Amino acid sequence: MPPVAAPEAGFPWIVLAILLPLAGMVAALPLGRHARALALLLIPAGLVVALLLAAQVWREGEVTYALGGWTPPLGIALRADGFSAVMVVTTAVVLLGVALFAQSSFRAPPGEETRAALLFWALLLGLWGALNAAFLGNDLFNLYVALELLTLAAVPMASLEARAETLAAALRYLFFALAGSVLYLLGAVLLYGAYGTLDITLLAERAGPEPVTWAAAALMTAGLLAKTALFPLHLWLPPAHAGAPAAASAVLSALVVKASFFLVLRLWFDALPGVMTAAAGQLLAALGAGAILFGSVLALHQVRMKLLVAYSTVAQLGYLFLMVPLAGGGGAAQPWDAGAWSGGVLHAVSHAFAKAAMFLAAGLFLRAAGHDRIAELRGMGAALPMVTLAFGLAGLSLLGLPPSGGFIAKWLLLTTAMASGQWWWALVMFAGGLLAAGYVFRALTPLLARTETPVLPGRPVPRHQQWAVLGLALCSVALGVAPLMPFALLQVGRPEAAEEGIG
Amino acid sequence: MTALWLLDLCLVAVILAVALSAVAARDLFAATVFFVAYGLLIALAWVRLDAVDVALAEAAIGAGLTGVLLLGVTARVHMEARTPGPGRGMRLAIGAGCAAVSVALAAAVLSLPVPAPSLVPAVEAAIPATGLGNPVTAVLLAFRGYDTLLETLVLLLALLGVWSLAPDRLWGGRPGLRHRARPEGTLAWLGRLLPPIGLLVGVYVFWIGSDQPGGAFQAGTILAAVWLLAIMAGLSDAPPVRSLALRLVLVAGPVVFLGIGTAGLFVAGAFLGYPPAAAKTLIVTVEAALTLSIAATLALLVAGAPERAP
Amino acid sequence: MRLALDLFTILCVSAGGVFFLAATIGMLRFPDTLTRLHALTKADNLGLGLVVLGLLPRMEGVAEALKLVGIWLLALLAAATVAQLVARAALRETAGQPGGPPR
Amino acid sequence: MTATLYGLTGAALVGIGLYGLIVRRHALRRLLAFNLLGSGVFLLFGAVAERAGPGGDPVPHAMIITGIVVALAATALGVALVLHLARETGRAEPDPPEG
Repeated sequence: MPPVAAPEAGFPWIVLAILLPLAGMVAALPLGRHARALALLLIPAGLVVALLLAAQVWREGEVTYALGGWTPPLGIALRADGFSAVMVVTTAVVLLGVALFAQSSFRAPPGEETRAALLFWALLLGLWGALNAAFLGNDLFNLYVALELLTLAAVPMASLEARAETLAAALRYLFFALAGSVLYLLGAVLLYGAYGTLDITLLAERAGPEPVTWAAAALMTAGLLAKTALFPLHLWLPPAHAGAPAAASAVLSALVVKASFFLVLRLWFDALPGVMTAAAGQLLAALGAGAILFGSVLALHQVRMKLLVAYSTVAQLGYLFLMVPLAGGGGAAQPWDAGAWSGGVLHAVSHAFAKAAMFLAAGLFLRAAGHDRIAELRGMGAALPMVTLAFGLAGLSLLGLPPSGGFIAKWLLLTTAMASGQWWWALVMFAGGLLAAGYVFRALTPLLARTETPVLPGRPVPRHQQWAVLGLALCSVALGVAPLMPFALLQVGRPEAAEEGIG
Repeated sequence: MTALWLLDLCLVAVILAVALSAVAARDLFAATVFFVAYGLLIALAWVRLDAVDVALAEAAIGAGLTGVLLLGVTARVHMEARTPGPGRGMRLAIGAGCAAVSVALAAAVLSLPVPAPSLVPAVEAAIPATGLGNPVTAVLLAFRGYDTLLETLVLLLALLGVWSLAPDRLWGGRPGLRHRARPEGTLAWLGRLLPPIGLLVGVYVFWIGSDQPGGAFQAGTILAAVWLLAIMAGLSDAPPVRSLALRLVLVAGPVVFLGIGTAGLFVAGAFLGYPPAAAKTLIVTVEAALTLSIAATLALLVAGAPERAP
Repeated sequence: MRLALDLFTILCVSAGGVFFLAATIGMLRFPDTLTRLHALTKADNLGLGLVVLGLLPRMEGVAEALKLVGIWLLALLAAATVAQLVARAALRETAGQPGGPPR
Repeated sequence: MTATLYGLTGAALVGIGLYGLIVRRHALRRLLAFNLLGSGVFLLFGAVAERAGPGGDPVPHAMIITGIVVALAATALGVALVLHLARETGRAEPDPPEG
């Protein structure tokens, strides 16, 4: 039997979105000192590919692609729905900002190759490919390999400076990530044993609510939560994210943890929609609530700016899990599901921009002042007004103040919490917003303080780096001004449960 | 049947005992030795589960290379853990929790449906299109070739990660320490005698992989072991990481795989597809390049980060 | 003929098993590294050799049989080398101590 | 029958590996326990494959080989991290000293 030809669809942008970064990573090694140039060429090209893929999903609906022409369950399929397209585009935009920022910091002297300059760009390309593979994969085992690819790119990024504390942080990160992926794989094994396939679309048809499936879902969810650093499995995140070079922190905090969150949603809403119970959704949201409160309080207590930003990631990740019970995870379809879904995803995207901007800004303060102790950054705002503005705008989005992507996202989550009668999650969101205001203003106050003598940056901060930070912060705000397009795109490929009504 | 059943029971009992010893052993070296023994026993279990391909991979990679990695670092990291582990009560609680996980898994295993769903018919129907005789190779290189592509990139990224730990001033230099052995000594003698045999076995395992148990990963591991032996015997040295030739060897497998996969877009209508007439030739070409790259990558993963200035 | 071959296999493999057992006991009970090595290499090789010998008549062709003999030869080679290396390390470690060789 | 026996063994190995991963402090002991845990998962998968009948299902076999290689890659990175951590700090555990 000859292999079945791939369904006649448009141009396979979905393949190119994965192929481009991975081929770039492979080519970076022999290219050596030209790896930076290669990455700076590929990242804008990748953004174009991502936008074309999103346009394809927008026009034609869900895109699937059988790799090698072998259709599931024997072969592996790629699938892009609205959610994946949005994540792929977000990844490309954040990477563009980060690359613009890093092009001067990871640059070898002419004619030479240095360790950090080669490896940063090679790892960045690998990480990008792994993220796209995770967003576009439709096979649970293949997603395991993609997650491992992501881990092995992210861990060396965290220890790129190879100091004692970053080595320890990277090692701890590795242990959590490995334990997480083994648990995930164990769940996948059980699903294969019960249903004979790991294709998400086929599983959705075959899997029913039985003990084996519950065990598998519990194991896979636990594994993914360890990788997402959801409370109480968050211990590895702050030191790993705060210890990395600023450009790496931005990518780790903005994007890498979102991949495993994305897979939690894939698992609950796409692969096993009939399996999840309402109680499980409430439990997941309760952990999210714990993350919001605990992470925010810890962020309030941090002395160093990068750690404050890292703990705020722990808190903001919590919001993402509130959307699970609100968007109909483990229950009958409700009119407000679509609103909660859009709110959750919008939060993931706007947090990606805001957090990338904040980490890069923190990196610039660190560079200018030579340290990042918050209390001693007095007057930095006058020295670096653009960066401070960016930090403030990003903070606006974290707080959920209008106009910002974070505001729309939190507004949608709040209204659906009220509409669905789950008012307790609304309370958590109010408290989280107040605490976020606390830690953002705590970081901003010394920056904006007037000093007797004007503070001068110890080391000059290049203009283009300031623009990169401001650009990312503006993206997160802009999401609140023109949010209508992504809303409709997000609903492409949504299963019935979330398709009814617009919230 | 009963004799085999008895054999299975004994094997399982020994596997569990050795695994427990590896976790419970007081000192690191003993734990590592138990782990290597465990790997070999598990390889036997794979034979009993009709998975000879996996048995080869487990013996070569799981027991062999992982063992060498752990033993190598055990010799260089002498310190014991200083933070005390959890106390006795806590350990008991954790043990009970882990036992509960095992029991739940056992219940899940016992509740799996009969007859078991499987992809055996699908593989049998599709394998003629690949021209291969070994279904595992067909899955690895054709049906789920995308997994394998990502997996070779995982290996490459791991190597970059290991290299990233080198101090900046040593970047571009040679990994690991220079090994010396007395030229007339046993190790040097073995280092001269074994490589030709190992090379032969490696090529054989690669070649036979299209129709019988074997393939790129097993063969690559054997070749890596041969190279490592030559390095340890002082007959060869790890190449400097700035060497362009080395880097080209490292990426050869992924490049050929990506290249042929992309060509599939035009000649077979799908990325990573093969036109049936040329499928076997293309697959063997990909495998040959992968074997070379896997061998180099695995050997360098064991050799470690650059430690000698260029 | 068939019965004689079966008997041969059973005898050889059992004898090999006895040697393996003896070697294991020797390794556990002997007092120092060198005597343990003695137990391991001598008895191990002989044990594996007997198992291989016993299985030879059951092989399907000359090539298969040669592969089996090849395995035994490789095991011999590895065991001999490792024994050499371990013995040298043991000698170096005990050098100068009471009961050890002179430094 | 054989499949069930090895499946149960895999389940037990998962418990053993998990215990080692949580309880042990030395990073190398944890890496070792991670490998035991992974191997238990693979054995469970092998048992699932064997349930398909004599010869077994080749799809899980291929996935297990992939898993073994990925585990080795992760172990190699872990070993390198431990080696450099030990060199920098004289400690072979990632957790900060207590107190």
